[in-house]
Amino acid sequence: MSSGSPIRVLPTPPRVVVPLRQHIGAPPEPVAGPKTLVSFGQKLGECRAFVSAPVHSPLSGTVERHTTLTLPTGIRTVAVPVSASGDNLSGRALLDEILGGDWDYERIKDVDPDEIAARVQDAGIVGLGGATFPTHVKLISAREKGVELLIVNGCECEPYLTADHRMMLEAARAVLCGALLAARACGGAGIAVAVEDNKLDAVRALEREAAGTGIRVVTVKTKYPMGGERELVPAVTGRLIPSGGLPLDVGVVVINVGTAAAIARAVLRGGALTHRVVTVTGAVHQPGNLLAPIGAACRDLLDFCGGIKPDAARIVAGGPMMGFALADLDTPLTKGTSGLVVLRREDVEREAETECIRCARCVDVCPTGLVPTKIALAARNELWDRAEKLHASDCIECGCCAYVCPARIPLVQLIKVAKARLAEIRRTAAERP
Amino acid sequence: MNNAPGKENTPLAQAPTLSVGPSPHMVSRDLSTRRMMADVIIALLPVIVVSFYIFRWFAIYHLLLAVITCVSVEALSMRLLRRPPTIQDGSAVVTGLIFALSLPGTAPWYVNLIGAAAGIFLGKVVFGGLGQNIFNPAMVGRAFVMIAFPAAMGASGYVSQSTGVDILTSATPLTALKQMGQGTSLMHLLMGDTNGSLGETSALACLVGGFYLCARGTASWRIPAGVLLAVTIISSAAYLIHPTPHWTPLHHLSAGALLLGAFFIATDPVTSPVTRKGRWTFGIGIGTLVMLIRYLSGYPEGVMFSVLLMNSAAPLVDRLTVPLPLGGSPGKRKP
Amino acid sequence: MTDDATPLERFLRGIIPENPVYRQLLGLCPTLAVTNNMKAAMTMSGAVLFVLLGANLVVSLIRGLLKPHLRILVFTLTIATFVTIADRFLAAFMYPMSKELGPYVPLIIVNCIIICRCEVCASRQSPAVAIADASGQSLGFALALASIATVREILGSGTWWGIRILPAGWDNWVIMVLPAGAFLTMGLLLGIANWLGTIRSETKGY
Amino acid sequence: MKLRYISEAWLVLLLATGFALALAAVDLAWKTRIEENKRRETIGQIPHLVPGAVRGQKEFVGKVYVYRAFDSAGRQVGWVLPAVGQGFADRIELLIDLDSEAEYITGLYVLEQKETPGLGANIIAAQWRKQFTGKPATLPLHVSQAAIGENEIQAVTGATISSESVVSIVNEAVAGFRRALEGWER
Amino acid sequence: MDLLVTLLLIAVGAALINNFVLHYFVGLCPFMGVSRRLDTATGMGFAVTFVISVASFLSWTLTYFVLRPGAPLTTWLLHREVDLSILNYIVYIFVIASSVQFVEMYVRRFFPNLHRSFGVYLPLITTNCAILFACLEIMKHVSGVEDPARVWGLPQALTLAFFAGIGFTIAIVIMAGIREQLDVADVPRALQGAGIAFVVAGILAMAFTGFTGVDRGLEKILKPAPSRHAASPSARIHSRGGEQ
Ligand SMILES: Cc1cc2nc3c(=O)[nH]c(=O)nc-3n(C[C@H](O)[C@H](O)[C@H](O)COP(=O)(O)O)c2cc1C
Ligand SMILES: Cc1cc2nc3c(=O)[nH]c(=O)nc-3n(C[C@H](O)[C@H](O)[C@H](O)COP(=O)(O)O)c2cc1C
Ligand SMILES: Cc1cc2nc3c(=O)[nH]c(=O)nc-3n(C[C@H](O)[C@H](O)[C@H](O)COP(=O)(O)O)c2cc1C
Ligand SMILES: Cc1cc2nc3c(=O)[nH]c(=O)nc-3n(C[C@H](O)[C@H](O)[C@H](O)CO)c2cc1C
Ligand code: SF4
Ligand code: SF4
Ligand code: SF4
Ligand code: SF4
Ligand code: FES
Repeated sequence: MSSGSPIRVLPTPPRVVVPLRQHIGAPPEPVAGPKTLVSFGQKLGECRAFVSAPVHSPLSGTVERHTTLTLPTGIRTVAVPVSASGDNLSGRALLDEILGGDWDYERIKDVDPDEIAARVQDAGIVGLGGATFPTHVKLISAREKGVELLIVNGCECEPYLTADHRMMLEAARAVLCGALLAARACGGAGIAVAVEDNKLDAVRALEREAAGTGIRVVTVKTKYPMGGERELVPAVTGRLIPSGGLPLDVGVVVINVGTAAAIARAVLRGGALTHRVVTVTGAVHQPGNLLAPIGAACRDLLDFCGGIKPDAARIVAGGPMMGFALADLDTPLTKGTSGLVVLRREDVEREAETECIRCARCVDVCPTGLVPTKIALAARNELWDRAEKLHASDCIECGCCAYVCPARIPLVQLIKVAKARLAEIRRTAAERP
Repeated sequence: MNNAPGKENTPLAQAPTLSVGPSPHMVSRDLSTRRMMADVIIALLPVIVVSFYIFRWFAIYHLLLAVITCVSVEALSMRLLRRPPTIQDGSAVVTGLIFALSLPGTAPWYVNLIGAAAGIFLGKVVFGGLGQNIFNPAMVGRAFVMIAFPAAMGASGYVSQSTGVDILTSATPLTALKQMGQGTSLMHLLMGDTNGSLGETSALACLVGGFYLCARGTASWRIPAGVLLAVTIISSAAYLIHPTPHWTPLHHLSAGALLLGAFFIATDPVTSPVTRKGRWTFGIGIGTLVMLIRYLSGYPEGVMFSVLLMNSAAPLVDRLTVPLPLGGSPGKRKP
Repeated sequence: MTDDATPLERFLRGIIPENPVYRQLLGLCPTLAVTNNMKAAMTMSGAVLFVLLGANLVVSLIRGLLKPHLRILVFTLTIATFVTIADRFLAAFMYPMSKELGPYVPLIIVNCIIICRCEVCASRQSPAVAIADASGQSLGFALALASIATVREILGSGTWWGIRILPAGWDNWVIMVLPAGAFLTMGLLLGIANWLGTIRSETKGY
Repeated sequence: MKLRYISEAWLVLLLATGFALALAAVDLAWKTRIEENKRRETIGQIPHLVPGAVRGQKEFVGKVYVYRAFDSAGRQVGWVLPAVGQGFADRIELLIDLDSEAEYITGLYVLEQKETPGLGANIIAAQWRKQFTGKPATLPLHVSQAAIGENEIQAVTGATISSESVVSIVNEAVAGFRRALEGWER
Repeated sequence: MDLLVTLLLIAVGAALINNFVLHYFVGLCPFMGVSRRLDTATGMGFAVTFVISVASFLSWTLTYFVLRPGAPLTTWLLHREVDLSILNYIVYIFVIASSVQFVEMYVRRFFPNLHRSFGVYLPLITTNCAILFACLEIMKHVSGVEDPARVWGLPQALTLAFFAGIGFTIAIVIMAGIREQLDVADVPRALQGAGIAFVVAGILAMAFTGFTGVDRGLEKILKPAPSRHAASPSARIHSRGGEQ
């Protein structure tokens, strides 16, 4: 729906609210108190822990009183509101600053690999594919362990989302630059860009730019959830990630295209992660892909896209399969929000749940090879040891099972409960050896 | 402060139209439990039509009686248990149809009534209703009456197409084989102009309906594939050891309730395993048991027994075939 | 259990509230095996009554002299003796019935009802109580067997105690005299017993 | 130590003695009755099975175990051959009566069977068993739906398998017995 | 060869056709009581198989040599045929109790792992009627059988016992699988527990009816009808007829 529309720039909002904890790991501490003046890219939150990432102001302006809020993911965090001053970059200039302009492959050779990781950390880059895991941690452990291949994940996470697609079309060079830098930071891994086979235009764009760099562009089948690392790594390399393991365990590291572009900007231009490309689609009047400041209210994005249509019934941050429903339109955009999908009543309405008839559709569709129906039943009856035996912890929460279930059983929720419970049990067991 | 974001401050700011809910936020619409049951009924149509053509009045009357009995017993039981009514999901109709199709046309009315009631009650209601039963309700009903009224359950007559309207007494193809060593022509087995239970006579009708079910994805193709595979292998081996020109492996495949059973009965999702390997195991198990019973036991046919036996093993099969998660190997999990 | 119940209470308790079959799920094997007709079921109940009375009486009489570690040995010895006597009696005077009951008479030796009563009641109580207890439990057992046998014989053979009660046109439910029918009847009757039990406790509660 | 065992076990010993006496008494009192019951079922049947016979006597013909039936004058009037085999549901035990030449079957009695009541169990019906009377012992018998031939037996309705079982038990036993008889010197 | 076929038939009969639990209703207490979980059910199955084999061995030996009328040992000792069969039941129950003790001791000593996995069930088995039933079945084929050709030897007795144990294991394991699944089903309250277990056992018994006659079928295939025609050349018998 929005893959044909070029990235537009959201006009500078008058005010942004930047949550400090947008990633997996320790929360950063606020470093800009109320009433201080901050400039574009200045740190708002700083962190001491290794697995964490700083947060930067996307605007020049004045910091207001900090608040706390709950993100749709359920994370509670301190947020720093910043009201914009008049001198912010906007429009084309901003786009050029972040994605456009000239990206010179030659400069990459001169960068010291340690420097890359340090810059990435300083720029607050976290995985933009949705997991929001701090990227420098990934790069450093990849270097320590030694990886052979860096996969740039150009699959579109979910149906409806097109941000990554546009990015590959419009900023292919930035993405590849970031990939080269990341590979260098990992100790010189080979690079493959994985793109789904319904985005051949992106493949062509990437191939054009990749000429002479040794980067391979690989097409993979268009099938949700191909973007998940557990599916992607085998599809590209033929290697299976062991249960409970990471791509690192098979010598691979995966980063998202947005992450790659952010790395390029951080290392070559010294810019922090302050903006991201977001798909706004569904029941809005002018769906599209926006370059928006992190911390902007979702309402601003939706309004810029012409507002929601009357039959809108639910707004989802992320994609329709794994995203989180917004309870509040003022919820700020975070680093991990790849899209805003406005669903209509008929999309979200579902028949009443009935008994599982063991049709095994969920089993057939589960990309991880689990038996969702049995895990869900175990969770419902609180039989945790049974859930454990059924490998509940391996679920990637892709939602495929719940999508196909003819009995409309909320499988993912039940499995998530089991996962959480099992993690808890494991934790207490570890504490009491 | 007043417009600071957060659930606490501005609940559902915009519109009463907005709702929150857990992911995934969309569901596939092409299937629901009811649609699946409707599919089975559609797929049974060729079988039902053939049974009308061959058994005439017997077929109509048994099908009606069984469906009405099944639906009313289910409705009544749910009332009695003070549970919400469940007949609208259509599974009781399917049970009734399949039960009726597994009866010989000449079965007396009370056999039908008792069997249908026993099937729904003992086979389904006591386990808690749709989706919870261990055994195939139609086969529980059939086994109940087969053991309760063995004499009445012999297929002893049908309306012959070749001679008009009389009720002929003739052995079913399998009984003729077992007791008199007689064969039946493949053409008859295919078209269904033989004696037997209402739904089992025509191999062709079962195949047509069965392929529809598998193509729709309502039934898992792995189960019938497993059944047919096992029957083919075992009967071919037996044929090679002891060739019987009047009864080839093809006869074994198309005679008796094998095809009806493989496509419509073994595939009952509720009572079969859910894992892929489990479904193969289940199908192959049924095929093997059918051949064991046909060759060795006192009964001419073994579909019903095999289905019930494998139903009983399905929970075990499921347990032993829990697939490893992608890339997983047991014991490799990180603590 | 509390143990100063009078003999009469003991007797009554065994019949319904502590029915060995429905409430305690004891002695299941003979319960199912011999209930395809009333005659066999009642003969079995008689044998159980005899053994239980005998064993309870003997155990109760010698209860003061019992050493704990020899207890089970003495019980077993006593029970096996009485069972042998019952078995021989049937073979001598009711030969066809003895053949019909077959191994289920000797199986009374391991019938849990008897060991349970010896252990719980007779080894602690006076002979009078022990006898009342034995009779109550046996009556409870007999009633349970009778209920199952009634269902099975009427449906399965159209008769009750050998007397035809269903019309001649009745087609016997052969399954009822076979093992499957025994299990099904037992399961459903247990369900009904539980259901009545809950209804009773509910109405008491209000 | 040992003494303690004995002092503790005295009760057991006493009981055991008591029980042993009781059992001995029971055995003495009822044993003959029980034996008589059993005998009545086998040898005791002979007068009813073999026309003219008044008593039977155990005998081994070769390795085959049979009863000889004698009339009041002490002449042999027939043989009674016990036989077992697998029926539809469980073992079937038969007594087969042959004339003294072992050329004709003179009767059949079902000692034990657990076939389905109403179906296979009908093999005990005198009506059905009567078919065997007068059938030749020299030819194997066959089951058929409508018995016409000299060596054909009509199946019990709905219980072809039980009928076949009985017939094959009879065939096997009779053939074996006749083989044994052949080499047997009296 | 004939013996092997006989043993095969006994085995199939004991394990499938006349399954101890589903056909003879013995061993119901453990079948109902210990079938809630698969692992305990398996343990119980093996424990019963083990004890039933040991107890049957002992009871066959005692019955064959000592207890039955005309048993060799008593005849030799007392110089006349005596019938001690009145002691059968008492002897069996002691044999069972002591084999349980013995098996437990032995297993604990030499197979501690095995003991950990099913040792706890052993004492429970003492009062399990399946074991006594096996002893009684063997007795039926040893004691008081008039035709010596039909008296069971040790191989028959052990085959019956072992495969009865296997049949018990099959039944209890299937039952445990089903009950684990029923744990998550919405069974009406009055039927929960034993009620539904009996219904399941009933349906299992119906399903096992399908095996009826398998032994006969096997026999037909393995022992082709022993010379129904050829064995008695009627001409010769006819000629002998006159001599009799
Ligand atoms: C079900 C599922 C689907 C995913 N789909 C995508 C996707 O389409 N594109 C993507 O970049 N990451 C996707 N991810 C996240 C990737 O698994 C992986 O975390 C990411 O590519 C790593 O890059 P990052 O750290 O730069 O985000 C998905 C994850 C899951 C669990
Ligand atoms: C679905 C289905 C399952 C059946 N299962 C069995 C079975 O397990 N055993 C059996 O003897 N007949 C079974 N039948 C019936 C036989 O196919 C056929 O009617 C039988 O051979 C009639 O033989 P009879 O009249 O000699 O008993 C089944 C029929 C259907 C339609
Ligand atoms: C519960 C049940 C019990 C049966 N019992 C017997 C039986 O005791 N004897 C027998 O020969 N066949 C028995 N049968 C087998 C069928 O009746 C079979 O179709 C029959 O042997 C065919 O014989 P027919 O050709 O005389 O009808 C039984 C079948 C069932 C379902
Ligand atoms: C493919 C398919 C096959 C079915 N086959 C049967 C069947 O053989 N017998 C039956 O009683 N119900 C059948 N049903 C209906 C339903 O699943 C069944 O009644 C459940 O076992 C009730 O819980 C079938 C349903 C489907 C979708
Ligand atoms: S898809 Fe739904 S109905 Fe089908 S097996 Fe899975 S949970 Fe059950
Ligand atoms: S959400 Fe469902 S389909 Fe996806 S991995 Fe988990 S269990 Fe499998
Ligand atoms: S007597 Fe033994 S076997 Fe029976 S219930 Fe009691 S403990 Fe279980
Ligand atoms: S005596 Fe036995 S049955 Fe009665 S309450 Fe005590 S343990 Fe239960
Ligand atoms: S009565 Fe048979 S095991 Fe308990």
